[in-house]
Amino acid sequence: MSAILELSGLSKSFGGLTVIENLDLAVESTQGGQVSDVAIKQGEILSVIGPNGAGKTTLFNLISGIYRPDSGEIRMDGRSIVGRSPEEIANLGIARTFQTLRIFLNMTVKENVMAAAYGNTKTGLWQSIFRTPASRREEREISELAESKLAFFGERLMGYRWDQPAYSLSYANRRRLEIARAMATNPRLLMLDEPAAGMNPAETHEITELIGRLRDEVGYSILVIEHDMHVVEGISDRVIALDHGVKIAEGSFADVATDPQVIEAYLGYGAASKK
Amino acid sequence: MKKRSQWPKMVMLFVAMALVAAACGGDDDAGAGDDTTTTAAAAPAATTTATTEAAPATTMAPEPTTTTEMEMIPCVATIGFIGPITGPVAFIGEVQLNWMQYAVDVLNEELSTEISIVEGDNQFDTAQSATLAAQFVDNADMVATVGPAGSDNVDAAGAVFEDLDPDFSFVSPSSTREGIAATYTGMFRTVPTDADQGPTTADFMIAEGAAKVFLVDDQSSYSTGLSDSTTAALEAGGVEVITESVSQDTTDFSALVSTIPDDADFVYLPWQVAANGQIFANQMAEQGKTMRIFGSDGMDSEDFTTVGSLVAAFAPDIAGIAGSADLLAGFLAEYDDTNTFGPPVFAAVQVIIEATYRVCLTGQTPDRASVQAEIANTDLADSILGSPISFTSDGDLAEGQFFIFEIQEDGTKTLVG
Amino acid sequence: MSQIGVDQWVEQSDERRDRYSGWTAPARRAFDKLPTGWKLVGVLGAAAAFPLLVPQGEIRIGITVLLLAMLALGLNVVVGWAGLLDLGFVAFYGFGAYFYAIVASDQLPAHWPTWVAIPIIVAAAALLGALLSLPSRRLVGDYLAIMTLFFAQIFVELVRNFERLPFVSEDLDLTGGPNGIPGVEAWDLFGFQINSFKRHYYLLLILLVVLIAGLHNLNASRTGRAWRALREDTLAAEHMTTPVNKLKLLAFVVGAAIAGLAGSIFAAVQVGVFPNNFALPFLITIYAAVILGGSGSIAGVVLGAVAIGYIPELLRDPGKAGWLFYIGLAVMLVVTMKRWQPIAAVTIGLVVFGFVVRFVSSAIWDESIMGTANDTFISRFVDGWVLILGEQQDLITNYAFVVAIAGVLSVVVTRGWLRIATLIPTIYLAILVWENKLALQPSITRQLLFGAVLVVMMAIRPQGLLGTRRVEIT
Amino acid sequence: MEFFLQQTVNGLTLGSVYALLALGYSMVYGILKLLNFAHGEVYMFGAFAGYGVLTVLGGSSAPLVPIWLMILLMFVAAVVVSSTIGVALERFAYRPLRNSTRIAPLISAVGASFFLQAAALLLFTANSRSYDAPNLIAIQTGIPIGPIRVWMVRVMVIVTSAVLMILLTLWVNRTRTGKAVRAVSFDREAAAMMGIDVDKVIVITFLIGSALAGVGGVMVGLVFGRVFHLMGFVAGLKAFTAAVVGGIGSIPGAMFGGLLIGFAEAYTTGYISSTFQNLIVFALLVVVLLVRPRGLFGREELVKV
Repeated sequence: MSAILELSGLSKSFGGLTVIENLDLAVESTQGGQVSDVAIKQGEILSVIGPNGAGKTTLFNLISGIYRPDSGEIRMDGRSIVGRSPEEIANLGIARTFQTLRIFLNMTVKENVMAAAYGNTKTGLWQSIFRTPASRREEREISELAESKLAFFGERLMGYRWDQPAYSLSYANRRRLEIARAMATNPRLLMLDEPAAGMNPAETHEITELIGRLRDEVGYSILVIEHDMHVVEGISDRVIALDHGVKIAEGSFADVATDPQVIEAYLGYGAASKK
Repeated sequence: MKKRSQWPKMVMLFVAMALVAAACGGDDDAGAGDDTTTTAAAAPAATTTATTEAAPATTMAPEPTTTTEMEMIPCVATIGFIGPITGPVAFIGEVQLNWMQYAVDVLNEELSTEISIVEGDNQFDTAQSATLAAQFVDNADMVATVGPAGSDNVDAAGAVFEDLDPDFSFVSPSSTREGIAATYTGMFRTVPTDADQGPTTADFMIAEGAAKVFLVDDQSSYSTGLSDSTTAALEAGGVEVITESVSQDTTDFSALVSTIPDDADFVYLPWQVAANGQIFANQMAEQGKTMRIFGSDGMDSEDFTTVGSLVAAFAPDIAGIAGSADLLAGFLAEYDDTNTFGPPVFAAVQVIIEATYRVCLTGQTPDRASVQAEIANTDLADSILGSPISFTSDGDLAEGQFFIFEIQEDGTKTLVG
Repeated sequence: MSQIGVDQWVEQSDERRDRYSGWTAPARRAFDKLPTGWKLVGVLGAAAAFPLLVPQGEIRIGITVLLLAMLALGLNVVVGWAGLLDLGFVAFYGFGAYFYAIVASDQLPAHWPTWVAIPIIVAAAALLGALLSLPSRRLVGDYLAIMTLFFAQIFVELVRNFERLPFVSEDLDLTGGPNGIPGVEAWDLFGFQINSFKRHYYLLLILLVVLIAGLHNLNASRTGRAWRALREDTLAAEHMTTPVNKLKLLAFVVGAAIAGLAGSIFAAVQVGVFPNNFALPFLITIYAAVILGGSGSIAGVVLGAVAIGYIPELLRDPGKAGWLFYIGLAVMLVVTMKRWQPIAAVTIGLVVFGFVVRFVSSAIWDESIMGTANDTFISRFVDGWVLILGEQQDLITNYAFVVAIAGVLSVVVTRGWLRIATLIPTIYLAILVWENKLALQPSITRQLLFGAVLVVMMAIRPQGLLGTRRVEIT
Repeated sequence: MEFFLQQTVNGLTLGSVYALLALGYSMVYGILKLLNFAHGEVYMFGAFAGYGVLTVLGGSSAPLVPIWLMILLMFVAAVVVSSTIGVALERFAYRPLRNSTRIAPLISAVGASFFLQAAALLLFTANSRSYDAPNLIAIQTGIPIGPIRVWMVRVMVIVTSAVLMILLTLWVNRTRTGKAVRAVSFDREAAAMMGIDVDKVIVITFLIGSALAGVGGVMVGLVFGRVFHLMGFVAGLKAFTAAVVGGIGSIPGAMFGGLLIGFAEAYTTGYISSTFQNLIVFALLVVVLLVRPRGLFGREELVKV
């Protein structure tokens, strides 16, 4: 396995407040590098946990290009992506969802997904205006792509829902739609920011399974921020824990979850010893 | 909840109904036998209401043309009005429309004609002038129109008249650009041009010994035309001219006033909005600038009262001429105030109605071609403007003359040149 | 922000058509069932037949409406689709118009043939649009709006004072200053002169149909989707592989090209261009068409253009304005009372009230009935129980006007008996003001009613006539 | 030096008026994210209200009451009329559109503008009215500043607007209602959940913004003198510009934006060119915006991702 994404010495501060400090991190994938000793072609699921304000979302924003790191390096397939725009980074194969849910509310469900295919299509303005055969063909492909991505979520986003405005979706379906939309950019690394936030237990269970399927069936490498420890436990290949922008633990879920520093970070000073 | 969902729908319904009904509603008022032009035909009935009766007891005949003993068929026609009744220079359109109503009332009574008005508000917008021109041409009852005000609006409306019906006459009471009347067959005007005013103004200043003149135009078509002709005449006379310009929207001139050099002899303001001129004068006083202000005919208004200032006017003194004074008094008895833009409207209406009347006298029903021919033949020995009115072949006033007044302590104006 | 649950929506989707109520419901249902093709044919047929049925003045209004529709479509690309608040739009229109006027009049010794001029004008306008899109890289929302507004204002200042610019020689009066450029030549398409109202109308109609088809395709394409994504959430769109700056540029370019084309036609229609044609009031008109019609909807903005272009002309005629006024009153009555018994009661009460007022008033001051009623159809019914003032008309009606407006507004907010109590004197006063004041000043009343219609229509349908409801996160 | 001082006074007067108007604009924007394009008409009616009081009390040449009382009454009348119209606008033109898109109320505002302009034409006719302030407060009265003398009316305008701005700042920062206004402008839904009566806060904002516009109207009437039905259009545009350039929604931004434009106009006319005053001022403001894309005092909006 090789690293699809590597962060080294990454730091970011806002107005003197350090949010990410000297962070190293790697997300493994078989797709970018050589495959010799791994039989199944798949990425890994790396979960980032940590209390509120630990810098998890900032980490995502740094990777996806919203912020520029103060120092350190972000490499994808070994090449630096620091300073690139979110659009370029997305085109390189990193897609993300948002904690605050940023779907295109007044577009239909299907259009939401189709819109994400922009970077992988090429019909020009004039071709669109005159609806040339090539443009129609491509439009059909985009449509099929969107349908297939939506189909991934079973009946949830199928049929009549395609033509509904996205604002009419329930909260859980909006989260699903956001994932479908990210998938349509044809990524290799998927970054999910709290995919289970605000979901009921049944839905949470469903999303846990789904994330696993994304790795197993589609082969994405997945970086996920999650608060729900059941989800983290259920899906993670590896877990890292952040606190105040510093990586305090890394390893399997079991290792990290029992790490005294992590428990302290969540529950406060001295909590670990009481356990 | 139910109330909320109900009423919007019903109101929407109303708007729809109202628009539909309004679209067909006009027919109810439509005059006789004019099916093609509901819009225009419906108008006269409503616009002339209550004014015919309200005609003042005026005694003065503007120009007793011919004896009218013989029993005549009623001389019926419609004349239009295009002017800025609303919009940025509504003060022009309002006074013009009032004078129009007044003139029609007076002349109808005088000549026993039955002339009615269709008013068209162009908001000082050339596009609307063009639309109105087309609508007026459609109105078969209309023989001619007064207006539009402003040379750019004349251009816009003139192009339409020229295209659709060159026989349609339009007599502008306030378009002063040189040469414009020659461009359009149907155009006449009852005001002299910039070519008349500019040199008169410049000559006066030169005679007063001016060496340096501070000139501010207001970036309107009217103002820049005057500015150009005056500047040319002043410079020819060896006067130094400092040209500045402000937009007509401006109402604070203090920064500009500060830049007036102390050795300037005159501040020349060829402005349409006399009230702005008054602000300018106040701000000059505030900053201790004592040079005399010279206003163009647009400043000849009750809004501009700075003592010692000079204004140009196209009439020697309306209030001083017996007949004109009566008309003016009659007007003021009915309407509150007037300004320089008013009397030329009376003259324009008079030109049209008398032309129509002369057509009627021949036993013909007045139509556009005959009215135009008669307008071209206009030969009023005297007019409200205090001077004879006849037109050149272009449609310009044959004798355009300007007079210069000084504003006195008591608000009156004295002829000084 | 309202959220509708999933199942609820499904339920609604089944009965959306049945939601129509009232007596227009069958017609609306039938219209919905009509295939889109037939609807288009119907509308297009009506539009094509229009100039054959009406006199020149109406065709001229039709031209204005079509031009406005074209501009609204262009603005809709920028505002309705890409969500960029572009207040400089009218400058592209002006640019096209002035460009055409300069090369097709005596301003320059050279007169360009139309088929050369038009493509160059459209391309130049597009280039200018690209230029204006540059600040949109850094500025968003209202900051972009003000920047583009400066552009619009600078354009007008420039054409008005071009000759005086320090680096321009005095003889090169390209724009004609405040006088504008009169005498612009007609389009000449390979010998075919577009020189009458009818020809202009059909030229515009054809261009508009082509434009609508093109924009319709564009809207359904990846570019259209990307624009809408950009409007909805620029950041998310950027993360979904959308090149935001390129698309903003594209939106400005398309909008500007359309406006430039419209401008070059306008210059020919008006046979001249004047600086005030491109000042802010006209920008407001275009915006009104887009928003009133339904920002984002092609059919909507065209309908909006028809409404905004035609209503003021409708109101020009005092007879029609009168009908609008009285029907408005009637509807206010119907809407507030709902059932026919109270409506009848209020109507009778109104007339009784009128007679009482008239009786009392004439006893106190006989001038209050000395005026002459207007000579319109409705006025005949009103004469006799509404005061028609002979003297002091201005002063009294001024107060009545203010009180009547306050009355109408309070009818909207009050309920129950209080409402009925306010309704009768309010309607009475409104009629009094109309007959004594508004009907006598049709031009001012026209503006008054137009303003009121805009407010009422927006209050009823905030999303615009054919717009779809939108949620917006602030 | 004299010239510079004179232009500074000119710019300060103009800027003070712009700032007052911009404040109302910016407050409403801050709270509703709404461009209140009818604000200029509110200001116009304020000016007419002042004129009405002046006329009823004998006019400027023969005032029936002491001059200070006259001016006070004019301000009071303007505040009453303007704030009534402002609140009515909110209730009838804007509130029905509270939950629609941001650009929809623009057209309501435009409609309301047309209506109010036409109403002014009907009520007051198209004639310009003049306060004729030099008759009320002689043009010779004034405070000498170095080589120049500043007319009392100008002094009053500058001082009054400065005082009002200080009061407004204190009100917004110190009082309970002021804090509620800030809370609502920061996050309307959250404020509502905290028990703030949002409707009431919005009404108060319109009330205060419109009252300031009314005061501005009377000031303009006094210092410049021309009152007419369309005076609100250009003034509203300037206020909008000042508010945005200052950083829309920001109270100090509106003040400085207004002053910036006032000074820019005065100095441009004084030192460069009157003809190209607008062009140069626009160019300057373009530069300001390019350097500070969120206006002088606008805060960088936090991106919530």
